[in-house]
Amino acid sequence: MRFEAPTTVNAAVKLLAGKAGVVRVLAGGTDLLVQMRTDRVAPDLIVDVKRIPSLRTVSAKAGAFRIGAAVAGAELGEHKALRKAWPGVVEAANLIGSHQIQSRATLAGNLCNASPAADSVPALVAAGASAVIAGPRGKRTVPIEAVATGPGKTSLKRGEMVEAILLPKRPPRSGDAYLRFIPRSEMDIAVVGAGVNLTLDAKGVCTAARVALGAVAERVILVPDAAKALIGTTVDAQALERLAAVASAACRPIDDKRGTKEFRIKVAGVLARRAAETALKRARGT
Amino acid sequence: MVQVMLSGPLKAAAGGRAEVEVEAATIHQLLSRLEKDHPKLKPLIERGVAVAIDGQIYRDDWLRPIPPGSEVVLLPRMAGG
Amino acid sequence: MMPKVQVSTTINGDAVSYLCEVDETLLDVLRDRLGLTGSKEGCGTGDCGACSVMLDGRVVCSCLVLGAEAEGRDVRTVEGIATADKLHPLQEKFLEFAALQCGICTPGFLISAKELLDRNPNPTETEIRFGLAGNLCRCTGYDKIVRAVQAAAAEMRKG
Amino acid sequence: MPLDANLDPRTHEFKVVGTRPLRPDGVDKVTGRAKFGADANAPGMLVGKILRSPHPHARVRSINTAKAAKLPGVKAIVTRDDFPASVDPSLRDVLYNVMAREKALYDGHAVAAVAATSAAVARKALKLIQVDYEILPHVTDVDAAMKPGAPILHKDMITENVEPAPKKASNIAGRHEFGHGDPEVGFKQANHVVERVFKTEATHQGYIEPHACLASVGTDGTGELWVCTQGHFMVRDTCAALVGMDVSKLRVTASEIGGGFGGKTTVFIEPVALALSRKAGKPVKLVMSREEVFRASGPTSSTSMTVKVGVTNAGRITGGYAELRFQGGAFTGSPVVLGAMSAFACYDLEHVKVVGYDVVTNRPKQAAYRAPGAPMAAFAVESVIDELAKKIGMDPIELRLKNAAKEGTKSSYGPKYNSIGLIDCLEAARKHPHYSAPLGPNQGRGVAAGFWFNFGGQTCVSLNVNIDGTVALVVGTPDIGGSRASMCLMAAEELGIPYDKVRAIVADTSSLGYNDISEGSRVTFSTGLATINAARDAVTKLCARAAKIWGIPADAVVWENGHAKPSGPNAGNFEPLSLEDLAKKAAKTGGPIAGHCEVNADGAGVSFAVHMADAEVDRETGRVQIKRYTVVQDAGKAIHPSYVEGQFQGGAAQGIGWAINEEYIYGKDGRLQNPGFLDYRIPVASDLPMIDTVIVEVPNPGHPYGVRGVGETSIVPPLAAIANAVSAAAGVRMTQLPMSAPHVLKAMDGAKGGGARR
Repeated sequence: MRFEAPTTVNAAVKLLAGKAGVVRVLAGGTDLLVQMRTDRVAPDLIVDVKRIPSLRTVSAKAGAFRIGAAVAGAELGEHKALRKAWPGVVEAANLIGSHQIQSRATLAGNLCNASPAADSVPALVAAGASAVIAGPRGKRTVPIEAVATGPGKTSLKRGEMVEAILLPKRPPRSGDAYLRFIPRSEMDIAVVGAGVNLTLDAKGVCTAARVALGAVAERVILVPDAAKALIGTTVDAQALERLAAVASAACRPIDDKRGTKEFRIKVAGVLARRAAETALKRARGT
Repeated sequence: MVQVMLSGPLKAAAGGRAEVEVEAATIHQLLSRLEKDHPKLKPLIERGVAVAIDGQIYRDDWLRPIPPGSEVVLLPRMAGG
Repeated sequence: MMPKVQVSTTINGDAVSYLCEVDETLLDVLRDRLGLTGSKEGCGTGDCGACSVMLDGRVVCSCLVLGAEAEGRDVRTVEGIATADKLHPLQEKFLEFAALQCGICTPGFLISAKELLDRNPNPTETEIRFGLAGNLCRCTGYDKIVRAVQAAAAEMRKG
Repeated sequence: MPLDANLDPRTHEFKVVGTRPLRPDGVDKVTGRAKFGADANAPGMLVGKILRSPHPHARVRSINTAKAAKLPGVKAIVTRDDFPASVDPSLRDVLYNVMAREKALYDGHAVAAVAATSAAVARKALKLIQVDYEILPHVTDVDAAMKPGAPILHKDMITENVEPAPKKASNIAGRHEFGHGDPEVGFKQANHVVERVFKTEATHQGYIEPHACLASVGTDGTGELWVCTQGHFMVRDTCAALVGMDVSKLRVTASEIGGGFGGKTTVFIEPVALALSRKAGKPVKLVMSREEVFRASGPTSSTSMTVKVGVTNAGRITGGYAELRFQGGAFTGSPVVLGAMSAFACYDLEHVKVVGYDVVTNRPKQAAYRAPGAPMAAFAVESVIDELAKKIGMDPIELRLKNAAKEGTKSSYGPKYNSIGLIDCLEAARKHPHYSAPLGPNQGRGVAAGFWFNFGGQTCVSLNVNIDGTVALVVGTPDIGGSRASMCLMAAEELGIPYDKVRAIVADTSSLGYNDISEGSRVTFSTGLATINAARDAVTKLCARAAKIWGIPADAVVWENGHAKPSGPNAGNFEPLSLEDLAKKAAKTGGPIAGHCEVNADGAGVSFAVHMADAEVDRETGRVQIKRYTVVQDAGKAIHPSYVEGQFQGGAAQGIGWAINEEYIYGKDGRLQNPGFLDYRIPVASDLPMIDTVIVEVPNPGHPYGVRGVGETSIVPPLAAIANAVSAAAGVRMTQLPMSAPHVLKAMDGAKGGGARR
């Protein structure tokens, strides 16, 4: 087993694409170290990307944001402009684990761990965020929903790593929110998660929306029909009930130790509705 | 003579009798008499029992005197957490 | 035999160098190589907070940090909270309020509470409870811990 | 003062008892200096690791350790063959739980262990041990295990206490019946009879410190063991028997203990560490991972219970019946007997009967958990009492007061009660502002009472007077919640010196006589009693020294406020001698001065508690939150009130976790699915409100200061109090624990569909 801490993306990509057998990127390490301890992975090479300066910063340009892949949740929470523009994304990121975890865990890590229950992913998908992926053949930018393909599986090829997460510029009168259900008040994995992002016109009619659900399928799902339930409405009670029904209908969950199918389907609708209500408040600036 | 109330498994071992009489001035005498009179009680007593005298539970106190006319109950041995 | 990693770091203000295995956690290094057993392992998976330490000014679970990652960093443990002749107000209030019974979770709570008060000198009860949610205590029901943190915060605001 | 003198705590003016000084071990515990189980090291120490069965039920055909033994760095490997073929019957199950024999009986059952030069080598070695398993059908549910045709764990298990004895083996170890009168007669006198079936899942004590020990056995066969345990004398005697050593050759030191709650009252890894160390000829440190703690140390029982209670419209409970079915894991000994004895202990009943079944399943052997068996039984009984109160439109505390056990009541487990405090607790609860506070929307309030026996046991204490008049107090019961502080308070009280002049330590097994385990809420009661008597013994000797110095008879000297004084004018006129004066002169007046007490402390007083909980239910998700909680409990006499409150609050918090989120989840494959703190959800700080406490003091006649144990009773009422609160808030009677969101949501939806209303 080898440990490397390169200082440039190119050096990191070289190591990742190299001959070493099992290679893992170490960002926050909050998933990797647990997997190592529980014998789920035994890397031959660990590449710590936290010493790459460009991965450690959040930058804003013309209202859009670039979040380095090694920026920790706590740092996102402390970024005022980001919190103001994308409160749903930041609150989702900040829901991941305790303060201890927040000091380490990253959006990119949450994304690449590819858990269907990842808290930040539904919020990012709803936000229309994308991931910048660096690899031996250069860089490519893909929508967030195209990264995870199934539990623990991603579309990243050998030698590739997520370098940054991009969040687009917000139109006026936009708001987003993320809600999850957990049995405790903290320290749990989402049993169901719902992210909603919407934009209103001057009359308060919803002109654009994205709704994403977590922990109700093999990966986080974008639910266009749920968005349709909001678009063209003032997001009134009727639209919200329709949203809830469509969201529930879109679920294809499993029974597991954290919850039943029945429970997840019902609660997915409830959370989608409640998240939409919060997003609406934020869009109205109330 | 001491009236001994039997409870739980001890009652079953004494052929379902809820109350027996023995001549005993101490817990030790009580237990040895019971073992003699009711052989099926012997293994249970060896595994451990408690004796309540006037509501006070004694787990291991052979020499504890049994005041005449006191209420005596034989219980399974108990332990807490 | 795995090649060991050579690490130079700062622990409780002192320069420290050590060799460790690649897969060895900072917690293992602190406890088994440096004799700093104040940080405890309750789970090894970041769920209990008993191993909490400060890493470059942020509270982390040292069981989720590799020893190799500490190169050039600043690590603070429970052993570094008190000065030679004086306990930290949090330590004093934990004792005064009987905020510990068995005491195994106490080092982690002290680290988290200290970080919480550094960030927020005047937290509400709710902020304290969520701020300490990463630290499990099975003995106290948290009541006396929360009160001790509130009292220490008041004391520290007096300065 | 005579050794058996009892002070009336209601009239006696205590000087230090009842104050709240800092604990003697406090500074070490806030600075990281305190040494717990895993904090000790030894020169040349090896790391031990245990191989555990992945199968819930399998015959172990063979274990091949050849490959592992060849791995460089491996110094010793032990299997079942390294332990005695036969031991005392009372220890057989303990031995077979420590290391599987013919069969692995649960997921996590130890089958082999290695000691190696590093953790990495030890882990690698475990992978090289080849175990040939013959997989057998398994059963983990208590009701399923009782059914005919269930997989049988022990072919020689014939149900005890059944006449005539069954011919066939089963998973039912024993049947246990308690009570008096005839419930059927009682039910005929009732206006309302409610019968319900309840289920609870297994929960773990959840101590934050995993089991850990450091064993060192020399070539001369003498051994030392450093271990976190509630009873190091028990560890010494048990290990000596299991590994075949003389008790005199094994010295056990109790480390600081990071929580136990009953779970550290037996041995798991200690005999294995000793066997490894003996074989390797080197010290071996063995520490369980959190996963091992959940899979292989003792949770408490999961249960299935039927309860039937009758009441008149006037609120008289006419009869109570309960059938309790507890599975205690792979071996005999679920706490069903204690559950059966305590189920109706709060009530004065003419007709009461409880039948308990002790059942084995393919789960880890249960270990004691705070008031073993009582919380589940109380959950079932107190839920039905609550339902009956609603049926007859009576306040639930009023109904309990009308039927409460009091001095002279014949208890449901046999004996008559002497002085007890249930009525005092009920009255205090009814008076508490919490009881009349308004509730918010979707909130409900629940009340429940609880009972626990409390125990005493063998105890030995030495009290040494130092040359400067300070006192070294030597006890043998591990301090699991601040007991050293309470012992110092009681010694200071008797000696009439300041608290900080007394220092208490927990001695190792070679430095003090035998002490029973710190269990059964016994420490403040029995070690306290022994401490008081040791202090009084020292006082007698101090007075004798003063008498010698003054040349007057010993009985002409009295002890007051830390001084020896002539008993009166005709005893002579001498300046009082302080403890310090006498200590300084000790060498010249007859040598060291020490007080001792060796006692088998019986007469612990039973205790009662009444809890109140406000629960809020999210009607759309079923999520339950506890908004307010109050504990009222009889402590007899609170020695250090802060740590009494701490026991009240800690028990309540564990009960809240048990009621709402904690559960052992087994898959169809019989494997534990949640062996970690992520999915075994003990309450975190943000889950709980402040927990209000009321200390009631009804003295225990069995203790010089009136002390009753307080450690366990506090976990008895919460399950029921919270179930009653949630049932009120959800509008449907909750009969299954934990009341996790999916259960509550399902129950509410069922109720909408015309299901049982509360």
